[in-house]
Amino acid sequence: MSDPNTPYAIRTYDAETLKDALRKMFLIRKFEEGAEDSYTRGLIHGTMHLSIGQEASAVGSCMSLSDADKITSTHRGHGHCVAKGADLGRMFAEFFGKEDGYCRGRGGSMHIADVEKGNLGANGIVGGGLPIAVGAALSAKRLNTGAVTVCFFGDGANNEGAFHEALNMAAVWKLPVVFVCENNRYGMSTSTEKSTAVKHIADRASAYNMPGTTVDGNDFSAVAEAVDTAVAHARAGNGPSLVENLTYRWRGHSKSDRNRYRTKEEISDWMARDPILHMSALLVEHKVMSEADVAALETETAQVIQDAIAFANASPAPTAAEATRFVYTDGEAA
Amino acid sequence: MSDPNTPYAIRTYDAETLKDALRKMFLIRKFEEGAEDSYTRGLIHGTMHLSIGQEASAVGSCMSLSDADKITSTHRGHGHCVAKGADLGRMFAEFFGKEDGYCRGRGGSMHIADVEKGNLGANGIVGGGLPIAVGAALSAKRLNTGAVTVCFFGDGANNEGAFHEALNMAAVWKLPVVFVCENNRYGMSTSTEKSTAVKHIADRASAYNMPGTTVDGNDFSAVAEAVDTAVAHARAGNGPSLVENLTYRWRGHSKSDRNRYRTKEEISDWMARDPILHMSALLVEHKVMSEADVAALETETAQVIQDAIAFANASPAPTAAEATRFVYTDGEAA
Amino acid sequence: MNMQNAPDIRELSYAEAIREAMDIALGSDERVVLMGEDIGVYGGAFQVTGDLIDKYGPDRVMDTPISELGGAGVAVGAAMTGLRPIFEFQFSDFATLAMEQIVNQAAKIRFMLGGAVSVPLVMRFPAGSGTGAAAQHSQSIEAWLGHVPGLKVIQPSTPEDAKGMLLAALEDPDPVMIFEHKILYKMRGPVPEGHYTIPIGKAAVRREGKDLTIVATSLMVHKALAAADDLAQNGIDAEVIDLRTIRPMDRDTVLASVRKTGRLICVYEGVKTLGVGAEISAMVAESDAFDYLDAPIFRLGGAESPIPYNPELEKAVVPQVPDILNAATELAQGRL
Amino acid sequence: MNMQNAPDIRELSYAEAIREAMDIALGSDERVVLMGEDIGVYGGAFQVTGDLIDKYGPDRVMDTPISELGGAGVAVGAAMTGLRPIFEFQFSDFATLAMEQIVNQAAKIRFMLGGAVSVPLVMRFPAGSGTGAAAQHSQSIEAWLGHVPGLKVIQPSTPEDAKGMLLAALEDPDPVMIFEHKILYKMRGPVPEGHYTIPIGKAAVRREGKDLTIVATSLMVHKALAAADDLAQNGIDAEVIDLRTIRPMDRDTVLASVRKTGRLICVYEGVKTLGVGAEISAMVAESDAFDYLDAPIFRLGGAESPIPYNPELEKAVVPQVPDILNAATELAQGRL
Ligand SMILES: Cc1ncc(C[n+]2csc(CCOP(=O)(O)OP(=O)(O)O)c2C)c(N)n1
Ligand SMILES: Cc1ncc(C[n+]2csc(CCOP(=O)(O)OP(=O)(O)O)c2C)c(N)n1
Ligand SMILES: [Mg+2]
Ligand SMILES: [Mg+2]
Repeated sequence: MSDPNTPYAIRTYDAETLKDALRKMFLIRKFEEGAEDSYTRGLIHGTMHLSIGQEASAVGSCMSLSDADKITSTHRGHGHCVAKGADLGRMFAEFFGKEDGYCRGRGGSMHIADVEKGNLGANGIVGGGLPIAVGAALSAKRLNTGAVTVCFFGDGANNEGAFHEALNMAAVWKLPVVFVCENNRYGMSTSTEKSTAVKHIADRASAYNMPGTTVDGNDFSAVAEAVDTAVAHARAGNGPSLVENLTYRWRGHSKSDRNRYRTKEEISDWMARDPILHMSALLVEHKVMSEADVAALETETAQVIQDAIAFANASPAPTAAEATRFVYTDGEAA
Repeated sequence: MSDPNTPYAIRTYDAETLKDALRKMFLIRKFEEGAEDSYTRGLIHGTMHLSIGQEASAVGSCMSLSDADKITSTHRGHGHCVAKGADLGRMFAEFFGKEDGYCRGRGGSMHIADVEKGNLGANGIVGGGLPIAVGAALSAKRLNTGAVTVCFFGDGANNEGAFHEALNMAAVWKLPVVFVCENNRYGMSTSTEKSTAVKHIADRASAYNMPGTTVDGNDFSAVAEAVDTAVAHARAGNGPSLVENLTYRWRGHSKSDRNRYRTKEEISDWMARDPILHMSALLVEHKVMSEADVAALETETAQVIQDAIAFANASPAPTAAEATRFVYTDGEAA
Repeated sequence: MNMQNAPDIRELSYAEAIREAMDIALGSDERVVLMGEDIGVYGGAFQVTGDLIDKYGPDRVMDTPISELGGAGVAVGAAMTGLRPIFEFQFSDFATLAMEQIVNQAAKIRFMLGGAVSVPLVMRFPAGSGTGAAAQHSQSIEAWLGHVPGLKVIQPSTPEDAKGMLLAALEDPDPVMIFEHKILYKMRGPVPEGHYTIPIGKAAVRREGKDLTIVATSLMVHKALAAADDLAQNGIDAEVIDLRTIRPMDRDTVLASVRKTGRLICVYEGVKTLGVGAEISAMVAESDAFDYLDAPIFRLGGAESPIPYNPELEKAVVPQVPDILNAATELAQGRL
Repeated sequence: MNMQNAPDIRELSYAEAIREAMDIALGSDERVVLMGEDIGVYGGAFQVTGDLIDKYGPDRVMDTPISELGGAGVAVGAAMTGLRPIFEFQFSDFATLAMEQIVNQAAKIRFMLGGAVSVPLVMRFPAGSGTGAAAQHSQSIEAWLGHVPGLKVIQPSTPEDAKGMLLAALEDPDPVMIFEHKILYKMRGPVPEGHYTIPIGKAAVRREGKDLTIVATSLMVHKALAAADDLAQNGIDAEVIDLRTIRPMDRDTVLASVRKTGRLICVYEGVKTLGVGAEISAMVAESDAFDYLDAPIFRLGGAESPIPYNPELEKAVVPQVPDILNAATELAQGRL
């Protein structure tokens, strides 16, 4: 396993860990397919942002995090949530607006959080999580918890002032935070070429005197290597890094997308680079799993999703009488 | 004059232009000394930010601008205003809160503007002028006026989100704007080392794919060369640039500054690098002026200031009955 | 929809009416530019700009990066120097990022400069709840901007007004903020052809009545009208006023109605406390119309809560037709 | 200053009282950190943090870059994960840059997450006019934040309250926004030693009276008390209530007073329209106290204008003692 040509992931993780990573990638894919299906069947109120095609980025970025480590996530956050260890039933329940949801039905898809596992939450505000992540890293440093925060954000978010302010402060204060840009080429309909003065978001790392790396975000191993390195750097007290995962969302921005800003060919080219197939092939090639194991895993995860949906369906809805609960902590039963 | 060792300013401008530049530098210095004196004598209400020591940056940056070109200025903006051709009497009148002031006494030192000469105004919000400058450049491009906008801002402002958003948009849209950072080492009490993750603000230009240059901001010729180059670049349709003028403010941030964040030695070192003495020496060395000419200019400008103060003192104060005038244009007499 | 106009006028949706106004403006004034996120080929998050980019190109219909503060500031600077930008926030919630430029710059520059320059800027804010988009995509912040001198703030409630008030906003030399309720975008109604304006600062009496006055804003106008129909069946004759402009508020129309009816309900979606209804109420309570009041002034505003995701909860936190009906009935019968 | 406490208590300035509260907090709770621009060796723009950095060092008294949005967001994230930040905006005007984090994040996170996390965050906003700093350094925006569920918003008017309410804010599990009038910073008054709290959400009756009620906020409390002294000489006995908390507003205290006096004036510095007084007025007008009102509810708020630079104009746009005196006299004599 010490052959330097062996991919990082194979060199670094044991078989169980690798299988679990693939399992999470399947779960993300199937969660979102399930969500999409529920949406189409009119079970979902509101909007939905799917990350199908980006699973390697979410899972690869969380490999060296424990539950004590934090992440901040985005509107396109289902993958991050699963990668950080969330329960699929509670995720669906939130999506369905139910009491067993992670936010007791108050937040919905755009606000799913899993505080116990260290997921501080998706965010409806593009860039909103960036300074929050820096704050979590500040707590870790001041309270000496040793925790690292991974801050997910999109290519579109990199043009928000919050990006600049957050990265600068993290660098000046040498905080344990890793900024993970999921560059899927578009902020809604606007391509990075049209919105961003540099080619790669990681090119901006130099403006904050921090390491910046751009990797193939559909290659689990490449993502894991880059983010693990950045996490270790942060954990050692060396401050923040910026990692850019080049990836692609297969679906529209949200359900109302007419896809007028990109071509069918572009979409199918990227679909040919499916991160799950890539990861499966890697594990099969390196004999971590057989093809049959992969197929079994796919079947198993499909069942997890069915159970999760059933759980969510059975969960009670909050009652209108409690509509204004949770605004303040005072007088709130624990 | 074509000897490449001859400083840029001497090679480039005729004697009248150079004398006028030195004259403006004297006027800025003396305007601010007069302002300080008025303040000390209790004639001024409010606060005051002096740019004494930074005169070369203001004047050098406006050399290739006409009245059709725009600037946006800052809370430390007296120098920019004079450099862009303002009338000293109207400036003092504004400082004194009088009807003949540039803002009819409504704005004060922090909001002096001179729209006819293309000064869109000082700004009380650090970084507030950055996107406004980009907007002015957008107008120039869309309306084909050929005008360039010079946007002044401080080292402290470079950590505002507005900086990032403004520079990115200017670059993406290739707008005719020059961002001039007056790096006087501190934002109020906070040094660039403590606030900014890069050594030089111009190091951030690469994050916007635009040219970035750092020059000795107390050397009129160096400033003029860098900004003239950037203005020509913009005028030719090649988009924005970032120029950083390294300079120093001799006075405290404002009148309430205890100067606890810097040493006396640092201040005196920088006072030894007086941009006005430097410019005077340059012009004397290159026989543009004699020492006697310089002395005469100093005397003449002192008189201008006296007259300006007298004008401002004689100007009527606005009446309380008109306190809410100018909020809306409607029904307002022109 | 309760319209004054002749029935033979063609119908448009609210979104189409706004688009038509922008089309007229772009076509007749070269200084007009549209700016916003994904307003180009995407057509805007709510398809308000639609295909205008195909007609006017990307220099007139500009997609901005996701940079609300900077984008708003660019619009301010452009407005100061000769352009007439119409800036779209994708959701009004994101305007929280741009308050500095809206409030410290756009609203104050003319005043701070003693009248030396104006800022003829139009900003559009898709607002309100009802779409299941939860707390960060459903707020009503018109009360904030209504508190800011230097701005004008409007909330058209019909397609006809949406078009006519946008065209009026473009003729206004000062910054005009337009709050458009997302649920209204698909609502259809008659819209006159061509260029016309509907004045900023004038409320509209949408239904005359003598027993009580309901002053409502935006989407709530329609709920109030529905409630008024029901009330009529119970013998209660409600006057329904569409406030239309938050700043400057049309004092005369509201006071005249209260003097007539003696009873007032304010219905608005924003949070009740310090929302638009607080001002309507206070404006009446400090006026001579106070003497005509036969009952306390009732406010029906949004709950003291962010907007929840779950659809039932989401409905529960903003006024609904039965809430208006109940309040009006109680008030008319002197039980409040 | 009109204080309830025994006269032998030592006097502090309002700024010193706040500093003492922060000193106690820093000394007794390691989770407390101060964040803000130039709050370290500079001591803060208004010298409120003063020399605390010498005692606690730069890790506890943190100078932030000039990054209001990011700084506020860092404070939010830190509060969610174990710290207890006290964040100072250098002027409340600059909070316009941070509304996103304050309103979309700090205020809503607990609700959006169904109670899974709280955001125990204190923010301090030096506010108000009177310093000659013009329109971008003199605003009063407490009404904005008072409109936001999830926040608590206070405006202490005395050194004693400034200390006690800040310490109460630190014990509060939810975000508390403190508006401090800059002109009050130098005002001195008795301040108890050690740790004590003054509850958020309770108004204080600063002067009892029977003829009319003046509800005032912040600096205006002192102007109202001065006016009340003059009124007393004219035989008019005014009750003066210091509202102290904007959100949640102390309904009971205000209504009880109005039931007693039958007349109400609201005095506040923020822009009159949609300012704090609008809510006070509307709260009374919709309550049972309405029946006790003998006269319209008078509001004396800031002019519909940004704050001008010229000192005479600056005074003219906010309520002054003679304005209160005139309004109260007219109201008491039934001439309004
Ligand atoms: C402050 C803000 N501006 C705009 C939006 C609307 N919006 C939601 S997602 C999105 C695109 C974000 O692009 P990116 O950061 O690249 O993430 P992606 O959707 O590609 O995952 C936009 C414009 C928002 N939610 N928040
Ligand atoms: C948004 C904002 N934040 C803070 C301030 C307070 N302030 C005024 S000037 C200043 C320092 C600015 O530093 P810099 O940009 O370097 O300009 P300099 O004063 O050095 O010329 C600060 C913090 C402000 N006016 N606006
Ligand atoms: Mg993207
Ligand atoms: Mg500086």
